[in-house]
Amino acid sequence: MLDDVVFWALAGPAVAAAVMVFRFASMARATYALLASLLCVGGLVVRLGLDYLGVVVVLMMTIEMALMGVFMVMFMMNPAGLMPMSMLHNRRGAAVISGGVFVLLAAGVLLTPWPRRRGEPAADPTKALGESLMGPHMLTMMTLGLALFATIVATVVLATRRGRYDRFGDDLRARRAGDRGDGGDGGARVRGGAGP
Amino acid sequence: MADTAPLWAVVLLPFALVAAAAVVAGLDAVLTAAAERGRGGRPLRAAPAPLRTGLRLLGGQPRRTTAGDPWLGRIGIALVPVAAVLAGAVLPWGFRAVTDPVVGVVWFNAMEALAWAAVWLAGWGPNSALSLIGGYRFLAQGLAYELPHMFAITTAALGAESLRVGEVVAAQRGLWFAVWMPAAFAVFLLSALAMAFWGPFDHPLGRDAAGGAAAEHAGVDRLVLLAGRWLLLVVTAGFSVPLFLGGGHGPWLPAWAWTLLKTAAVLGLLVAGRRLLPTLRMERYLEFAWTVLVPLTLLQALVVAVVVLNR
Amino acid sequence: MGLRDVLLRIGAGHPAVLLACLPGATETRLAVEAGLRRRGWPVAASPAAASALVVVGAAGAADEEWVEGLWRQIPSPKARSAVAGAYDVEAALDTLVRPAAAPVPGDGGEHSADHDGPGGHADQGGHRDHDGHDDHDGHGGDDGHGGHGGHDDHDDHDGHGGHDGRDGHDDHGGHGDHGEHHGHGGVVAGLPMAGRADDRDGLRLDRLHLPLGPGLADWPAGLVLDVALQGDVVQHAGVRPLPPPAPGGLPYWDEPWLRAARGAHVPRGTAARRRCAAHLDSAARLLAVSGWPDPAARARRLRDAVLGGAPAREWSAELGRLVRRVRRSRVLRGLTAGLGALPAAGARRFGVTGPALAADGDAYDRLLVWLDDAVRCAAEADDDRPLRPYDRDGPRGRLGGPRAPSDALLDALPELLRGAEFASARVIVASLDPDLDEVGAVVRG
Amino acid sequence: MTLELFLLAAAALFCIGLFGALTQQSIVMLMMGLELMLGGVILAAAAVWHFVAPAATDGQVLVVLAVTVMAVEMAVGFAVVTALFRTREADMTDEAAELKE
Repeated sequence: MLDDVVFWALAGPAVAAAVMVFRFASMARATYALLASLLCVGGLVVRLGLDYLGVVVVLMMTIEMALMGVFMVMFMMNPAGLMPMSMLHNRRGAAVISGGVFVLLAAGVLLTPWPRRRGEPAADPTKALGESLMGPHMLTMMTLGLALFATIVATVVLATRRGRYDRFGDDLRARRAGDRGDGGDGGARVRGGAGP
Repeated sequence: MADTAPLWAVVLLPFALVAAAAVVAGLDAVLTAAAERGRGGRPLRAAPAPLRTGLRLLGGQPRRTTAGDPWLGRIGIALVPVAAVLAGAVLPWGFRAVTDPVVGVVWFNAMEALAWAAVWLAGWGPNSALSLIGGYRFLAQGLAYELPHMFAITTAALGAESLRVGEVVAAQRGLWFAVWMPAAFAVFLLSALAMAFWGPFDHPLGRDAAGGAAAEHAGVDRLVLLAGRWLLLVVTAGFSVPLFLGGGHGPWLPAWAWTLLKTAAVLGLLVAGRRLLPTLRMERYLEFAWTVLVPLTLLQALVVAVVVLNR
Repeated sequence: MGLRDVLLRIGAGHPAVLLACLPGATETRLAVEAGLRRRGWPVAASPAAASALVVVGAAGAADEEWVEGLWRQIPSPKARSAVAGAYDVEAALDTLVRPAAAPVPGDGGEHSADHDGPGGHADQGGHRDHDGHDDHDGHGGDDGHGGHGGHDDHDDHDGHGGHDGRDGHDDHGGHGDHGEHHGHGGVVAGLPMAGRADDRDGLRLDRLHLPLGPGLADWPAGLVLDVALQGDVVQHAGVRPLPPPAPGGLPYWDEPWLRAARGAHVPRGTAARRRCAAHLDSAARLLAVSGWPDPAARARRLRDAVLGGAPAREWSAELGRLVRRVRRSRVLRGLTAGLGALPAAGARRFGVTGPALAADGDAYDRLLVWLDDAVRCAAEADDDRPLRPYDRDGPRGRLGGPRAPSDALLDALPELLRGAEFASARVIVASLDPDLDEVGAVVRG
Repeated sequence: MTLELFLLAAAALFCIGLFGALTQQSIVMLMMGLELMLGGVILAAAAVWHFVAPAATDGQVLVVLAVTVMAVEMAVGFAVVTALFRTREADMTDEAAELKE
């Protein structure tokens, strides 16, 4: 009984907030609606007995969404949605596709004869997860690690325009970065002015 | 070792935290008065100043700004103390916490992150440039402190081989973690300040930006935001006790007294230490955090891991 | 209501005071600051944080507007008083806490406190009141980018003071829709939307124009900078032309030298004290803006001791301690080094003289020059010999030229500010600390 | 609390995210759609772990994978947007498509 209440109390807001993500005209609201939705997902995961992963989802999504909000505000055509905005294209097609996918998935969910529950969860699922990541799933872990590292490098390369030669001089001999006066990304000192 | 406290502790927790926050704020006011008026100015009489300010704000009117998003802002403001209290729920008093989940350490960190996102909302809500600048500053600050902070917390959990706060305390029955993980402890203290956006990390609410994220909040809104900040400081400083200072372990005195003493000592150290440093601006601090603190905490974690494997 | 009254009474005894400092009132400002310190009242950094406004100096017609803007933005209950001269500070501060017998409508002028209780004049500044988010519901979220949208509440020159402290009262419910979308041509809720422009980092983000000052804390009285911000990066800054100075006395910090130049007898000790105090005042501002309130407060206390005429032996030891402490802080050096670098050659080009020229470097160097100079002056503080009439080296530079020293500092500002982050910009302004009293005033002596 | 209910909720999240990802012009909004879809995946993986095979850790590993993918997708997405923004003031998918030409 209590389980059902908790489920609906988390799943309902999760879906509702997900809908609101694309209905809000304000970037901040959309981002935080997404956060609310994903926090509910984290709560559900905890409910399913995966305490560690649930809390990690909460932690990571909070950090991600907070950062996302910044990029939203920076880059959106109409950043704050001060005016009602509609930035949709092929709305009908998308509705048909996603509706269709939902019907398919729901049918699959309802019609599949799900196997019986086999076995019991480990006494400490977190420990079990750790041991499998460091054992049988080592390859997954290594791939993830490499992927994350590649992401760090790739994103920095993509996002920044200046390399160490810009910061430390052509022979890299400068003891201090040339843009120190402006913090980490001070193009003004480098290019001596505002903007290209 | 760690039991879950009775139900009344749930009710008591927020009040206890608020009381502690008021005492710490009073201590800060006394030290501020000592700097402003000198010894002859009877600085001790400034102790109730934060309470009087709180009462004034309680009676004052909140205000609105043009084309703001007051509700989003208020959600952010309310989240700050809520996150602090939720994080405080895993704080053991002696050996008992309100709750001691298996992943208490991660829970604590997640709640802090929530407060982090909340301050941005509080800065965004009023639709004012300076207040938004304050909100952004806290995000930048998070990028600087969050990673070393996580590694420091992880190191303590690693030393205890558990994410349960109670077991981390139990693992320090003999030797405090602060003794053999000094780098992690120091980094944790730094990030405790950063997390509460207080002290040398008060840039998000900096006076130079007219109060930053708090610039436009008045009345109860302001009270909740500022009180939430003190709560965060108390909770994060308090968390260093079970993580690094052996929790309730200690001779002669009962466990709760040791917790109280150690928490008071950490808070006193932080409040007094604040006088030594100007506000750290993130465009300068970030480089230090990533090139010094992150490798340092990683090394610390490595050392601890090797020790744990060999014992 | 009873509880609220009690809270209000307790709160009223401990107001947070917002200072509206007008140019030409330095001496009064020092007295007010000392008075507030004696009472232990905090100085608010923004109108929202304040419960009282103290107007320091005589407000001219040009100042009326922004002072009223600040007053409107302070949430009620609030009190206000004006201080015209250093002599009546105590009386003016007393009126802030004395409960008014009856609400006095409007500003009653000097000394009269204007208590705006919750039942007070509800129409003040509230015409553009937005009723929460109710009237925006249809648009999903009007919160917004107006944060970038050209509206800074502290410098509310254009009077769209949509801040109303009384949303407990539904006075405006009927016309709460005043601010709704005035046309969709880039103006929302009466605020222009930010447009894009080139920026420092090559990203063409939204650019926001806003005035900085004159109501900011730790800011040179009367200075208004029109800045274009992208994010928190100052892309462009310009000094807004000042209104013509009120005729009257000599600029406070330059007074001894100017009087000596006119032939008056001025002891050297007086001049040394004035210079020492001026540097301490500037250093306190820089330290406060850098977020180091403790030594800033000490510097202010020392400043008042120096000006109060106490013999040097009573305070010079503490001055030495303060200077050593600031010099020893490697963190402070790390945070301010490289900001607002003004090499001597560049300084000469702008005609800068005095400490900013002697520093030949960045904000940190200028701070050190101030502090060292203050220590030097402390040694002469009790010198009774008369000041030589040709000694014209004021605290901010050489007096007696065609332009005041601060004129040159103001000229140097825009270039130093370009590309600086907001916090750095504040540090740079504080590290030059132009004194607008001397600009345009009679400095030729 | 049944497996079907959890999976239906997960499917709903996934499809709302899909709709968003397909309709939104802004790259950043598109990424929000992707995040929602991955949220659905996380929920489904956790539910299957709990109701079907709690003894194995594969469900958990899938959650870890999804969380990592979310982080990677976010980081790469923002880097791409920043790079596009630098080259040309383009933050919309249609405009990015034009850049190819």
